[in-house]
Amino acid sequence: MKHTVSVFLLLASFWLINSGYYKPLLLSFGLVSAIFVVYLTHRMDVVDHESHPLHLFNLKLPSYYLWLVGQLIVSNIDVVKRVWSGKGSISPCTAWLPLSQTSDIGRVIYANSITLTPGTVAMDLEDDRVYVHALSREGLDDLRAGEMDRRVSNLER
Amino acid sequence: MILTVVALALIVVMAMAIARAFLGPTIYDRILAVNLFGTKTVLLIAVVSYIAGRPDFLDVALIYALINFISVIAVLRFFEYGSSKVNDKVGKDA
Amino acid sequence: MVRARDLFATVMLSGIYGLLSASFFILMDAADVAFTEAAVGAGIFPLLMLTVLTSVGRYEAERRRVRYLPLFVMVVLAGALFAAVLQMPPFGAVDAPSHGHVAQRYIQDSPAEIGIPNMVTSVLASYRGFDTLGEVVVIFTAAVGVVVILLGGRPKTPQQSTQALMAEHKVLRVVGKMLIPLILLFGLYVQFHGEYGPGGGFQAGVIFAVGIILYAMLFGLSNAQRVVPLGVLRWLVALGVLIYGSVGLANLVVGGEYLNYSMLASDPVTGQHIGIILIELGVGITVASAMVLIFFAFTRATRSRDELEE
Amino acid sequence: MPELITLLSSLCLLLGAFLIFSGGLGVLRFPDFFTRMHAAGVTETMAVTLIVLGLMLHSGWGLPLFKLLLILLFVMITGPTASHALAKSALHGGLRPLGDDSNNERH
Repeated sequence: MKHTVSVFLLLASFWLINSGYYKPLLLSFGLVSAIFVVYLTHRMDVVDHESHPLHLFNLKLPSYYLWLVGQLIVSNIDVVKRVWSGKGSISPCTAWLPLSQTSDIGRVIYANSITLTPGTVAMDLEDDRVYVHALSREGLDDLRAGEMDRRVSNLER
Repeated sequence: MILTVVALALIVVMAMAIARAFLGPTIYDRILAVNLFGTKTVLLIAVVSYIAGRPDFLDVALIYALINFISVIAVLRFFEYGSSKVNDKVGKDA
Repeated sequence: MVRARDLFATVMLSGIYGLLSASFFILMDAADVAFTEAAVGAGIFPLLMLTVLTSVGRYEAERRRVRYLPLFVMVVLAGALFAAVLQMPPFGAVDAPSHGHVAQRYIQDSPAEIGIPNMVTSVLASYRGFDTLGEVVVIFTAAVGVVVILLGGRPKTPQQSTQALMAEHKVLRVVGKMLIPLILLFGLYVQFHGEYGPGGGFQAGVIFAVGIILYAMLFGLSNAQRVVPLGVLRWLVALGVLIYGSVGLANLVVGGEYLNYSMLASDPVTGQHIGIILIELGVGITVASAMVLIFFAFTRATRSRDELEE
Repeated sequence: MPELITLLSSLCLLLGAFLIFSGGLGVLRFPDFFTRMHAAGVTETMAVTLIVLGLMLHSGWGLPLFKLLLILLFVMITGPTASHALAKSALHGGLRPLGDDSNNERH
């Protein structure tokens, strides 16, 4: 039920942001559309704790994203340096890394965070490990140290 | 002025993406190139909408972001459907 | 070009071409056309082509000799087209034929006659409503053709293999679940804002269909068919055309001309407004259901062929 | 104050343009598909953020601001997802990355 409410609120705000015309006619079209989409997505069975991870919305989330933005800046600078200094500066490598998340949504956030930071890409995701390709050995070692993994797991609690 | 510089940079990168799409060598390089081309188109449209002073173009940019993602998924599904008959040359070259 | 034998590369290049031409349209200030190109040229066209490729195979049949007649025809045609381009008036010329004909009248009178901000929609949905009806009928006919050819015979039992495949793909599953509602709503948003910004029934239908097609790709055809059954789709394809046509008939009944909506309400502008919303809805319904139907039909055809070979 | 915002916006846009160009260069220069993917990643994260941020500062308060934000969010969610799907598909399609040292424990 709370996921239905959340998807409806999300759709409603999406409409209001996009529309910009706040006349009764269009607002009622918006309402009808949102209700129709909620109905359809319920038939599709895509509204649940995975698509609307309300349980993850707490104070830790903003701090995680802030930390991630910091990582993004650092890794972007690193990769750009390697682009300009040529092939000699990269040492591509791969490894299976363990992960400690307990739910699929946590694993997905972890995998996407890995891919989002340039220099590392999650190539495969299983229940207890993730296969990572890194542009340089240092990048892989950073990830192996496990800070990102810890922080994502921390979100689940 | 600055917007024009950004638009030019985007066009150059789009040309680079097309070069990669032609060079390959694997089919995945080409898909990557098309994806890159798509995201740069999204940005180009957003930038152009400000150069032209038409913020309603942003809807088109949003559509592109969407279409681009779905195209990549569709292409990948194509390989999964296509089993051995279709998949024969993957990895070597296309 | 040698690579052109790889039909898959051809489809991807056509996708790039779609993106590129939409950028041109944006530069030419034609937001509506760019929107259509984005949704159709770069979106649904490569998508449907890919599903076709799954059933016809990826490589063109080997052909030894060059065919001279088609080559000759192509060269002559291209030459003629280039000659025609050279004859065209310069871009933005005031005396260009396209500016002298009815465009002037549309630009001057449509705010008073139709009263909606997006003039392109006024022209497409009202002034030239009959042409648009024709286009919708074309799409309807295409859907009917595909249904007759590919969906004939009794329904096959759906396979489960794709679902298993996607259940493993955690990232796509979770992100897909998040995005699908937004894509569907965005389609409806485009549908109802065709009068204000770029968009309208055609683009909205395609976007909505793309949302459902994404669902079908991620969660399997059988699940998608459970959500939107084929029977319902067949009805919807016809319903859209029916809505469009009956709006025209309603005009006749209240004493107006076919597809001239002014008589639908006491105030002509309100009448036009109602008419345009209704026919756009008809267009949207037909386009969306036709696209989904065609996608389902092709995917099912591929499946049953695979089953036969196994 | 408006000058400061203009300056910031220009800075973001120029930096973004530089990053985009670097990413494009990387896609051309790097030796194999998987390394090229990292270069493409540069253009899809920081560069997109900077350019959209620059446009947001340029546009000022209003509806387009939110639309830009939506575009940014959308790209940030779909970008890594598409990259991951592509990498996974390449891996399962039999493409081996350079420096693959995981002893091929895959089945």
